[in-house]
Amino acid sequence: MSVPRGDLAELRATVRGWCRAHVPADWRRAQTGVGGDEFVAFQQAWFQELRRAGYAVPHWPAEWGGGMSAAEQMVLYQELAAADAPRLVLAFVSIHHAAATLLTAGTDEQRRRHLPGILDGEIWVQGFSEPEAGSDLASLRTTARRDRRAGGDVFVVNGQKLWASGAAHADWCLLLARSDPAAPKRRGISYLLMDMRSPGLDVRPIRNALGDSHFCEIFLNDVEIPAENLVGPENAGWQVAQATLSAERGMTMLELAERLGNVGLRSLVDTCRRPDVTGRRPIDDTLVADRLAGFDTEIAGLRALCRDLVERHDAGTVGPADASVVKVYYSELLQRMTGFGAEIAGLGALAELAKPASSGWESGRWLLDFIGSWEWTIPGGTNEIQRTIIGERGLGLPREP
Amino acid sequence: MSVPRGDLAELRATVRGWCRAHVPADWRRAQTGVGGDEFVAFQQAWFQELRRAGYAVPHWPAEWGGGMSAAEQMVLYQELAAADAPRLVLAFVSIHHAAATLLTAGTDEQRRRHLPGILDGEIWVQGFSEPEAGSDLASLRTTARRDRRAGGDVFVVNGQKLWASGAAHADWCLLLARSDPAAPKRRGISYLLMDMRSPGLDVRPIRNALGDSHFCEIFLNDVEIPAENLVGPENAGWQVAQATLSAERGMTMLELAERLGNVGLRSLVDTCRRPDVTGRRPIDDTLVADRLAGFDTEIAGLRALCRDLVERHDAGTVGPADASVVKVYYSELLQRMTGFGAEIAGLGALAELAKPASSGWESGRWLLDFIGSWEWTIPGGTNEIQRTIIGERGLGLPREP
Amino acid sequence: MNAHSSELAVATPAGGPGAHPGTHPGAGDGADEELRAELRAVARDLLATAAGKDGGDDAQVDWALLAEAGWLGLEVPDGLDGAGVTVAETAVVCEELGRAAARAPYLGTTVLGAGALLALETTDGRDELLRALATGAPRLAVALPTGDAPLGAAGVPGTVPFRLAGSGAAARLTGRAEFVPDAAEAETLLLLALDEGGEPVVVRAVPGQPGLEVTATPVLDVSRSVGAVAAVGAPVEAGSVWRFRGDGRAGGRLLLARGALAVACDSLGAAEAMLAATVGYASVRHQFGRPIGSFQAVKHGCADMLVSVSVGRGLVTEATRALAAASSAHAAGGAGGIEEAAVIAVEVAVSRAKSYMCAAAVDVAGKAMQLHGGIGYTWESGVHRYLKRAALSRALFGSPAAHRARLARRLDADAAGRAR
Amino acid sequence: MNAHSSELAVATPAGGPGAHPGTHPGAGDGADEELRAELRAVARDLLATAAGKDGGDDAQVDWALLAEAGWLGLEVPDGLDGAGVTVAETAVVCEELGRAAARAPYLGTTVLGAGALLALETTDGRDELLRALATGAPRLAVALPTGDAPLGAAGVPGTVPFRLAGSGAAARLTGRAEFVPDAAEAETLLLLALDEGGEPVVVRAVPGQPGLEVTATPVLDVSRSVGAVAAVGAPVEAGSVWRFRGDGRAGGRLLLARGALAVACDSLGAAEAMLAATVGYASVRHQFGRPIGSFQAVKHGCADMLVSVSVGRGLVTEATRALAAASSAHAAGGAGGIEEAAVIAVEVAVSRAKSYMCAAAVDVAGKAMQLHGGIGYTWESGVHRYLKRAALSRALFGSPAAHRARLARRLDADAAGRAR
Repeated sequence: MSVPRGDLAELRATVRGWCRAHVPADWRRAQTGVGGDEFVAFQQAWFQELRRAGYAVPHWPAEWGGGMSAAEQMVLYQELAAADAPRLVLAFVSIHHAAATLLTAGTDEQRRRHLPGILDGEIWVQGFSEPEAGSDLASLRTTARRDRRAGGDVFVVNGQKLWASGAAHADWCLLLARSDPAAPKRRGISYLLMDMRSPGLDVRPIRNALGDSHFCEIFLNDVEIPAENLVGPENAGWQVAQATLSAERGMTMLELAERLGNVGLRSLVDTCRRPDVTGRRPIDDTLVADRLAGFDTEIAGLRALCRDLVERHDAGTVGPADASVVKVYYSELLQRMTGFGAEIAGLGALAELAKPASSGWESGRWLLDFIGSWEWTIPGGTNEIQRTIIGERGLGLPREP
Repeated sequence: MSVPRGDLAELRATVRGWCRAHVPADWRRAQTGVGGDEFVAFQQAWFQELRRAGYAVPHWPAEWGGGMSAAEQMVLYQELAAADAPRLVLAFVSIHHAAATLLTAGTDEQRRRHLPGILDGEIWVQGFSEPEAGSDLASLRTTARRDRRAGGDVFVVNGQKLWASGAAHADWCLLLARSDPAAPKRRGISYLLMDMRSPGLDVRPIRNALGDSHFCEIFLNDVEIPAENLVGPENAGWQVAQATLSAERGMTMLELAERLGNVGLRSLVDTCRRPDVTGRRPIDDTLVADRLAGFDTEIAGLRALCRDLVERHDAGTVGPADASVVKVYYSELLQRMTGFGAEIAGLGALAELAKPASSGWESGRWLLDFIGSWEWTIPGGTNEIQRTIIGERGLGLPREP
Repeated sequence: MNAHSSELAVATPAGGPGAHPGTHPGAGDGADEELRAELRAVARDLLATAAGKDGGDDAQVDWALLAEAGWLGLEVPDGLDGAGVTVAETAVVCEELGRAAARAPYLGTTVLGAGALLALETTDGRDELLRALATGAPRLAVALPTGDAPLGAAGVPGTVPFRLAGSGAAARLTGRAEFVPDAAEAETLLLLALDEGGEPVVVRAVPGQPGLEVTATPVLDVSRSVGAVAAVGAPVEAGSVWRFRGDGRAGGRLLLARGALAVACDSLGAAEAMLAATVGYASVRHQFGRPIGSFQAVKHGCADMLVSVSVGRGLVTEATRALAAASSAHAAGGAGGIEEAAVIAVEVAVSRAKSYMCAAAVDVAGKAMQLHGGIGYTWESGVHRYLKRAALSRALFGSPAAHRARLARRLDADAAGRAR
Repeated sequence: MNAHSSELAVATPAGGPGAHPGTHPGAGDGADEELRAELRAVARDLLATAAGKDGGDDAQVDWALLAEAGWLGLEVPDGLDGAGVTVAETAVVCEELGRAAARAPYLGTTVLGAGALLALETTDGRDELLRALATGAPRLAVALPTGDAPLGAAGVPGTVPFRLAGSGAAARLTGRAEFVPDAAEAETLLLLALDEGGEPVVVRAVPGQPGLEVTATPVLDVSRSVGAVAAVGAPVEAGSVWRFRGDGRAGGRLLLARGALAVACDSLGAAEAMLAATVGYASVRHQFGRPIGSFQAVKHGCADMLVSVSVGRGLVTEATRALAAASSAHAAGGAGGIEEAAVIAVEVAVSRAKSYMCAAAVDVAGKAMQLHGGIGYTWESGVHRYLKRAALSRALFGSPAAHRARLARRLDADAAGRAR
């Protein structure tokens, strides 16, 4: 953290002022229950708004439109959260995973081709998981057969991807596919950039527990991907994916923690300060007050964990299980908090049928938020897997035989 | 349950009257902080008191001094618990495991030799666990070499036993030892009755977390046990132990549940009704009231589970994991309840240095009780092992590969 | 199959309530248990078929089917064309509806509708309605307070949702009840009201009558139907104000206990379904080259689910017994009603069952979602239906915290009694 | 080794408090962090040796050793022969004492004793005592309210344990404090009292003086010493009534916060020790032919311990920073004292750290006992010492529930402020 504190205070004031001027008034109400097109339009507009301010991709190198230090990014995300700005949902994979992949392992040509596109609003999707390869991602079966004869050098891809969030709106896909079926499972995978307009592609939305369909299946039937779209060496895709998955350096977790600690806790406290039919405020019940104070405390702990994670990334001292600790803690805190909100809101929570699009995981529609919290405890390696990672890589406990 | 309900009501009244007349007044205070000898004397006297009433071994066959049906035993234990009678601690292994072993797998001669002795106050100890064989009991290493040459037919035993509760006061030991080192580990163990006055025996108390020393190590150095003291076939000791371990048919768990639901819950409620320094009663705090009601509910659930377990035993429909379900639930409920008591009692709980001997696991000295609760979550197969049993035998989930 | 199941379900048991005075109805009686086992088997079968039939999201069970199966008039006396059995049998149906996460207006019509009518003094109108009920016409809903309020220290009367002003032809009804089960589909409404003397009574009403408005309340749990019933000076038809047998307060309290117990049974069935689904999935789903159920994290999670379902089942069984005993006593007691101690015993047992089981079911469904992994989060897997259903059941007829608060007041009072 | 460690520990840091105005002391400053890392390493080393030396149950650390190491006067200013560092360094020692479950009168003498003296107006007596303290004579104890009472809505003054009547030579002291850390061994007592004007002051007293009684209170945690201090009209020596700098209430509140933070640090160290011991044991103990740490039940248990220790560490660090900042401000502010907002910030951070870490340490020690199996339940393993120590720390200076109640009042007030 080399930025002088005075400059940070100035940045904080600037961002705060910008938020006052630019965060759309009443966007939560306006975005509640909107359809997919309206959601995409709102997200794209907000992305360009942030981009104009220099706040869309602060973590990118300066030459590509970013250039904020970790300390500055922390201030930015704290202020966006404090102002309850809409979240960047649709661009998430584009500005984080796709960008990190391109910046870390891509060629100059690939970077020049795609990074400006992302800034202009190109949407990316992650094509990693498969029906039989969830937590055990390395067992993926989608094949990429290299074919140099067919009028060019291409990978011909066949298979099926699952849990591709936002695939219905995506322009490009980060694809992992098995290019050497004979190699050990982590040694035969290649990392490809796939144009979502390619022939042979079929995207089918999957309805989730909330009734939304942001997750999709992608069916791949002899889809041809030019060999120039290979990232990293052939058959080294697993290593590329590992290296870039954590490239957001803790900042997205920090943003989520700030969201939880701002609008999340505030809404929960507000829910508990609202008198019930008998005129009593739940917060005056020590049982409720105790839980609220517990959440306040846990959020403070989460924020400290996240700041620490960002600082360790920055200092190069990040441990192999640090991100897992944060993920387990955040996701289960989110689940406890939203679950408690649903309990306090009682029957009323059942009658809230839609939550605002572009909001965080704690929209204040507590039962919907509660159900949505499994979207944090399951994907990206279930919390059971994360605990194994913490035990083995974080604490050095012996692996299963 | 074939006993007509009218007779049960009569039994209940009889036991209740007997308790009023015979449960020593103020025994808790008198037994607090007593030494080993006084504890043994009190236990022996109470055992004979119960024996005279026909309440010491109600579960034994009538010919040996018992003869109560399961329904009658339930009534007996409910009333003993309601009257806060002292518990039979010292005789536990004698009247349950030893008797069950003798009755199920012993010879007539062995039964005639030992059952009357138990009624007269002979104390038994269980010699199963070893330093390297805790949860993985079948890996025990104590050897029993059969020797027919030495002036008789004997087993010569060498090794070390651990967690032998009450060994310092014991007359006899239920011993598991490896008689065939070449056989698979569950097929080479024999079950022996060992006289604790045998030469070559060394008993050393182990101080536990509470500072008590009821657990002992037993060192065995060429101890000779006559072959007539073998129970069941040679090398079938594991099977004998398995068959007799659950022979108490759920009744001891039922007794413990009744204790928890009577004196346990009452003391906890009393602790919470006592005004603190500011004059407030903890129970008037909804946070405390909610926990108390939760314990009341859980105890009701535990009692139902225990009655059900006894009835299933009686009906012959007991499932392979039913006892594990009860053990996990009881032990963790005990831990939660005593832990809560320790929290409510606050600093005062630290200053209670001794609890009454012969009391249950919920003496109202909450911090001592809390620490003692690990004596339920660890021994007899840790709760981790119990959950595996529940998953595999109770639910049919696949074993670890 | 329907004819067959109907036959089984309405077969009068060897020993109905009252046949063994002094015993716990529902407990340990061989004939009763056999009957319930048969009823359960038939119900499970029928609901699995019915709920699977239309493939829709709400698993609506055909209304005629419920009537044919004989489930609507289970507790209606023989003399009024019912099966004359106890709430223990009703509890079995509730549990099976929960297991199937089925949509059926059973809670409104039978659990609460028949339950309310059976607690009333005999009148021609009431008997006529009971007789009709067994054959499935009309559908009923009972407007009770469905939230935490009636569990408060103030007790029931202060929270009765409707008030009667005037009497006879001049009687007018005012009040409002929310989240009333099956209100929107009901053809006849039974409204819990206080008469001018402050005594709880039941008022019969019809949706659409002047001054009365019934509105469906869409909820996330699409397998349930709830609605709001509002009356603003609604004229009451002659002969539509019915009194409880004995003390109206006791009658009202037992009726609320029925509602709470019914959702506890529903949650028990739902939790068992989720446990079974999770065990099934964990046994076949492979990751890292082995079934996921062979990993301790999954296996022990399932073990915990079994433990809490077992505890919950014990509590639900006890509460069912207590309510069956009290209901028999209420029925047998005639105008004399029922003793306060019996009502308290029911409330204690029901509060335990409701608070434990309805909270546990949410936890179990949540754990089921977790252990199903990504599949569990899909709409198609149906796990979400159980989670939402369990969430509604948890809130309906008193939150766990409200029930525990009532239990704690009882613990304090009991201790005070001991100390005296 | 002692000379060496002493040298390291008392080395004045490049940037003491006040050197970087506006920064968080204890945060991110390289020189400070290096100092603390050295202090920690030395302390860990020294305590491991000291606690292991006598092999007794109470792991008593030699008093002279603490003085030689320079830990007693850490926060005493340079000018009074101390090291002039901040509470962040004291926190390191507290954490390491907890890690070793060591018995040492550090809480009474240094954390509270020096802490109290540093918050007072400068007088000769106070300065003399501070100067003596750094060399280890005399031992101090501070009689504060150690339970939940001062966290109540009424705030500190109502719960100050002693009252002064009269003034000057006629001053008499009355009151009682329980569970006062290190009271029985103290040679000088500092008693928190209200003077006749209702202002909190500190009264110096000596055990055995007329009207004053100090009694040791034996506790299950034999690694701690606590006692009761009672005064009944005890005459107060001339020059022994000392005033806080600025507002006495604020001074008293910060002193209580110091106590709470110190036990939170202790619990953090204890929890880390238990985690390390469990990981170590699980890696070598074999059952079923494999190290038990390879089973998910054990592995995931350890993972949960790490998560809560990590969260607790974050909260303890924040609280230490807040207290260090406030203490610097208090020291710098002279007679002006300290702003209410700063005191509140300290209380919020300390309540979070105390409630979370002290509860977590009991859980972690309990889990350690469980995962050690039978061995963990033996006296010899020492796990019980940590469990008992954690239990005392949890109750001392406010239970988790009392701290959370204070936090909740703050959340409510903040929300009311937002709404305005």
